Amino acid sequence: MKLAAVVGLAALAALAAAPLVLEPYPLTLLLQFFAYGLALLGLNLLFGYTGLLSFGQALFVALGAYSAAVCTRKLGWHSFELVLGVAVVTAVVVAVPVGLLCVRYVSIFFGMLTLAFGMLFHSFLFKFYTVTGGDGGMLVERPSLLGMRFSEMDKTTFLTRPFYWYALGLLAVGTVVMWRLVHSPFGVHLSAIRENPRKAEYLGVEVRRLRLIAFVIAGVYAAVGGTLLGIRTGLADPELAYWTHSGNLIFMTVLGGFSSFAGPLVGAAVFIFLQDSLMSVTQYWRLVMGMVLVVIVVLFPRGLVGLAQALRARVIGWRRDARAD
Amino acid sequence: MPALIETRDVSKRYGSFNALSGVTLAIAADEFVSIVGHNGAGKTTLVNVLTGLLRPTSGTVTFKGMDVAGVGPVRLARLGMARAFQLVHIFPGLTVRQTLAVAVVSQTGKAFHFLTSLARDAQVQERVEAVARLFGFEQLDLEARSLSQGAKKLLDVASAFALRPEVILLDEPTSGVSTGDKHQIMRVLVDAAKSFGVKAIIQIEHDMDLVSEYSDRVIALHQGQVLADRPPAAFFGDAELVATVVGKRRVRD
Amino acid sequence: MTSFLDILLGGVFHAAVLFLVAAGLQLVFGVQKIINLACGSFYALGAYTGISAVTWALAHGLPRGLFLFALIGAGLGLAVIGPPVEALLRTVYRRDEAFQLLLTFALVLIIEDILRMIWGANPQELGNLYMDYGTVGKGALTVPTYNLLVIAAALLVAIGLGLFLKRTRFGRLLRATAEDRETSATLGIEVGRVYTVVFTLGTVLGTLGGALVVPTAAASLDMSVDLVVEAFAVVVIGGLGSIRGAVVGALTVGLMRAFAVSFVPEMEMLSIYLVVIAVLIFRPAGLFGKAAA
Amino acid sequence: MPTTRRTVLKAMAGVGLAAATRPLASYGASGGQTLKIGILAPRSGVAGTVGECGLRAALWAKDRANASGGILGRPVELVVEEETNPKDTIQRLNKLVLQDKVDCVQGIVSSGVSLAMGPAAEDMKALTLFWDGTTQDGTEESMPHARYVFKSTDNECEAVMASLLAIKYWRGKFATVAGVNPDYTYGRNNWAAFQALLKRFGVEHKVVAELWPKVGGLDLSSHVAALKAAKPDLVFSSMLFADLPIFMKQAHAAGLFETTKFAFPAAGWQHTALKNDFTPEGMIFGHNTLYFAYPNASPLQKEFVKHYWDAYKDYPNWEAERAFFAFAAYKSAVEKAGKAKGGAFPDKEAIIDTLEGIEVESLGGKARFRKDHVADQIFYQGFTVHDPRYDFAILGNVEVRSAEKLQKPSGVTFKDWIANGKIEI
Repeated sequence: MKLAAVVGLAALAALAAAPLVLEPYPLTLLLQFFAYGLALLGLNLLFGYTGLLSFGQALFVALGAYSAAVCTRKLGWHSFELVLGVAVVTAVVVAVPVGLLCVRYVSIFFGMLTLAFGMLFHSFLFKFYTVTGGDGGMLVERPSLLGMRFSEMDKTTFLTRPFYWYALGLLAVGTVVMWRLVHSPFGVHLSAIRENPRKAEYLGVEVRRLRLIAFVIAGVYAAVGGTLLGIRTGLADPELAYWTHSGNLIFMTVLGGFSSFAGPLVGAAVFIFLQDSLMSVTQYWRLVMGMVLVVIVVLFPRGLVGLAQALRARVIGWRRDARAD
Repeated sequence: MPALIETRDVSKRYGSFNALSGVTLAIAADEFVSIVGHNGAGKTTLVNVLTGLLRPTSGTVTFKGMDVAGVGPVRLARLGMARAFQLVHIFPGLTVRQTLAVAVVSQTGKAFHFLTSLARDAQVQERVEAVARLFGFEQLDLEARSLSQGAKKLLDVASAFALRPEVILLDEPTSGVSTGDKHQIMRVLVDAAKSFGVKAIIQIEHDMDLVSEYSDRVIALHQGQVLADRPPAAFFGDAELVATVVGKRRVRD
Repeated sequence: MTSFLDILLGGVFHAAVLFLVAAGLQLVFGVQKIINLACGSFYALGAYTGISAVTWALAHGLPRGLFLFALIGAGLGLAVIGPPVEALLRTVYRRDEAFQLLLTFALVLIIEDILRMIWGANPQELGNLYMDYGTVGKGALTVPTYNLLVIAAALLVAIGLGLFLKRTRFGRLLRATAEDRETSATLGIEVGRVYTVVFTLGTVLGTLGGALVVPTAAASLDMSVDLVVEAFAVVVIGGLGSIRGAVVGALTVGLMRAFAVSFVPEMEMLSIYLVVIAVLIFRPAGLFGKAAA
Repeated sequence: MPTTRRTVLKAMAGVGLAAATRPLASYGASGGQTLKIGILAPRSGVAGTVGECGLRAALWAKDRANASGGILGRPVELVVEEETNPKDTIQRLNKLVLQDKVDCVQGIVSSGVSLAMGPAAEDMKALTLFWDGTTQDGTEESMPHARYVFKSTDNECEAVMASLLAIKYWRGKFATVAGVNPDYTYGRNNWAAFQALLKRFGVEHKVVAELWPKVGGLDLSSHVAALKAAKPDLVFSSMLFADLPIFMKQAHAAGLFETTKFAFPAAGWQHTALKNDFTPEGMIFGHNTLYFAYPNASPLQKEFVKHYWDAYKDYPNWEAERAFFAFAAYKSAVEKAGKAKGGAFPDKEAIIDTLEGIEVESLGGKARFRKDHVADQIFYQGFTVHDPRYDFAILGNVEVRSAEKLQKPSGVTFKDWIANGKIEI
């Protein structure tokens, strides 16, 4: 626990200082990292800790973005706290019924059912043009943070200063809460479900109910991430709910390593910065990303964090042998 | 003394094959019951019915007076009935400590403690260490998958005991363990039962030495029916009964 | 009355197209329990290669009427990509389904760019070549013969696969491996070889389907991502792993879309997902699949 | 694009590998303080072909400018990024403006992306010239009075012109009408414009079918069957992706063309795919701001079309003209503003003031930006004919109209303009 806390605080300090040091552009990338970090913390509670592969998590990211759009644009509520509240409530209201249906199944069936729900939401957004704006999507206006409008700032400064720190705060809180969750009694029951659901039942673990709670928590985390994305882009559009977006969320999680707590956060950061630099270098960036995914899946199933841990263990091993000789 | 578990005229049919027919039993506190019989005599089906996994085709099953027919293992675990399997069931990726903690968390009703730290929960850790000590586990932070086959079996049973159940059903607890250790395990089970206040142990067992030495009641099943229900001495005294239940040669393994 | 028949035929044709996309996905899942997200990409590869093959063949003297054989040649020729892809998948057979799913997702990304590298961004198509086979019927109810050919091809594949799995020795071998991989391995069935053949067969079903259908349509870059969703709908409704299920699933989706377009245009795509969700809730294994919750 | 001439091997040598090896980031002459223009164009998916056409025109315009000493003596460099979905394209815009510090951003095809880009560019004070994108609902909402963003002609121009042609030549020859429009904002706006114009000019009509095929769908046999059942006299369709040639093929096979008239306001994007053997004569086709085979086209257009054929063995569509116009307008504005300041390089505000109302010679002829930042170019539509020189349908008698007569003047909403604005047939 000690090392994790130190690493966590160091990262937090570095990220907090970034706006004073870095150019605005990398800060906009970090903003995307905060949004995806939250979404992946939720996804990994489901995937890494409870053993359920959701292939429709983008549904909740889109839900968050559209909540931000409806609040700021249609209802004129500009307080970000209100937007977050609406996004969380919407996520729960959608996640409970969808979850009730999905948690009865596991592995491939759970994945396909969540994919079907994701695509249902995508075609609803696309289809009911008069309500949702169809493929044009819905604009998201700039919110006020803790009541402050910062109207004297242009949007880039707003995004890379106050909104940046607010989003970093959300990610920090989200990370601490998730850390407590997975290390709580509730967390060990989730891990038991992942390892052996039948045996867990015999030890009194309410498998379906806990899977549903994990599904709802994952949905809420993804929706909060979605509001950050919506405000950063200034628009919520149906592509956010497309199945390939869910695929990318899983790509990031496995890239970082789904069997460790920090894996998804590392995966999100690496994915965002890697894709950004690739897109400027070659028009065939999808090919390169596809190959990176193949290498990770085949050679480093425990992801980058798993790789780092293995290297660290080996280094410690060498040092111990060296001392022993 | 009121019966802990009671079945009245329970039968279970799979299509035309009736695995159990007309089984009426009552198991009270302080009994160590062994269920014996050929493979296919209905032993496992009976345990599945008793543990709420299977709903009987007809008849009633009550636990502490409550009808528990087919109610499912989760509720029964909460009511105080635990079960360990013939095939080892463990959580490969969890440590010994975590495995036992899963049972203790259920039993102490802390499953919905979202934000408290499990590691720093004194009550839970204390109970975990007590069970571990009793079952002879020194290193609690080893992953279950890295344990020996015997240790895995022991952990499986230990996690059932960690539920502090009133009744525990064991499906051949010593199978796959060398004959030398069998008695050692049985002694651990009996001590654990005593110290955790387990009221009754029901076990499916093929090894007649263990049946005669430890159980104080033998229920013999044959083609889904209760052939005999008597103390070990009376059971082993009746050669003809032993022959039909156990078959000609004595079980050596 | 003819309009009803017309819509019905449109629906059956769409069902045939869907079946050719879904059959490969179904076979591979049935035996290897792998969901191949790249089934749409193989289909697209078949379409693009089919067009280039026909163009090349016609330029080298193949009579116009025989373009069908150039298509079939292209579709079958792509069987060559089956074994290497299966070898890649083999590295993750023992691991969590997520890894197999992700590996096929990586293939989707890779193949999309390969298509663009070789054939560029413009949609490719074969003009009216398929009309060389004329039309059938008269008056309002005229249908291109080629469409009937596609329907026949889909039927042929459906029946052929059904018989192959039931009647032939290798087919029974496949079903045994599908039932239980471990025991069939112990029985001496060379599971590795079976998987290579099955995956290659699944690939060819996709590429052949893509090549056969492309004359009536076109090959464009976004088809590999779009087709996956419809193929999923077909497989889920019909039931995972069952060829008969894929036929029924394809017919359900094809006819529903055809009639939705004519009577409830707004609900065209949405109706498919609602059926998928309904099936997954009430009959999770699909109409013909084996329950595997 | 005619496939007979493009074999697999040639494609590998031509577009594919060459583009991959040369760093995409910057095509451009080096030396001197380079003038950087950021280009955002789709390279893959449904609109990939259109984005590529626009990019080719921008490259040509850049090379022509650099050949004559760049802009105000500064060599021009294009920094090309890919337009995908709104979320990622805003990220590319940020990179161009904040990291590459480009002097001007040009591009964008999809309406959804342009809706997000407008406010973002305004906020970042990034001079942006759209190629395409803006739809009716979007423009009013997101950019009521843009300062840094210059928008393309309204998306409905092509629908307005096609409707006017249909009324002018076919009034009285059709009673029942059907719509087969792509199921997204663009398709819905065009279909609404067509019906509004029929009402405006009192054309009696009954809508017998209103179909919304999925954008880029590959099987339209059900839609063709529905149309045959409805037996419309006139079909209005603003389909413009790979689904258009498929629809034509399947409609032709079903004998739909014998009795029904067709108007395709956006056929220009797929012109080389609409082969003669399934595209009858006498249909209204919209080539919009660039008709490559226009008999009395300007020398500039002729030079470009020749270059386009030599380089890519293909014929350009109107996206090339949109890209060229954006580049030419910017170049001319910089030069005019520079001259006014005695040759020193003008600042952004001066360039914008000059851009407002600027008129340049573009590929499709005279084109200008109105004071309200909306483009005003010349549109070409006409009736299809079969011409031995091409295996695809081109236009017989070509009507030429400036966008002024096809789009709402500034300060008037689209609905008001259609209902009571000055519109001549």
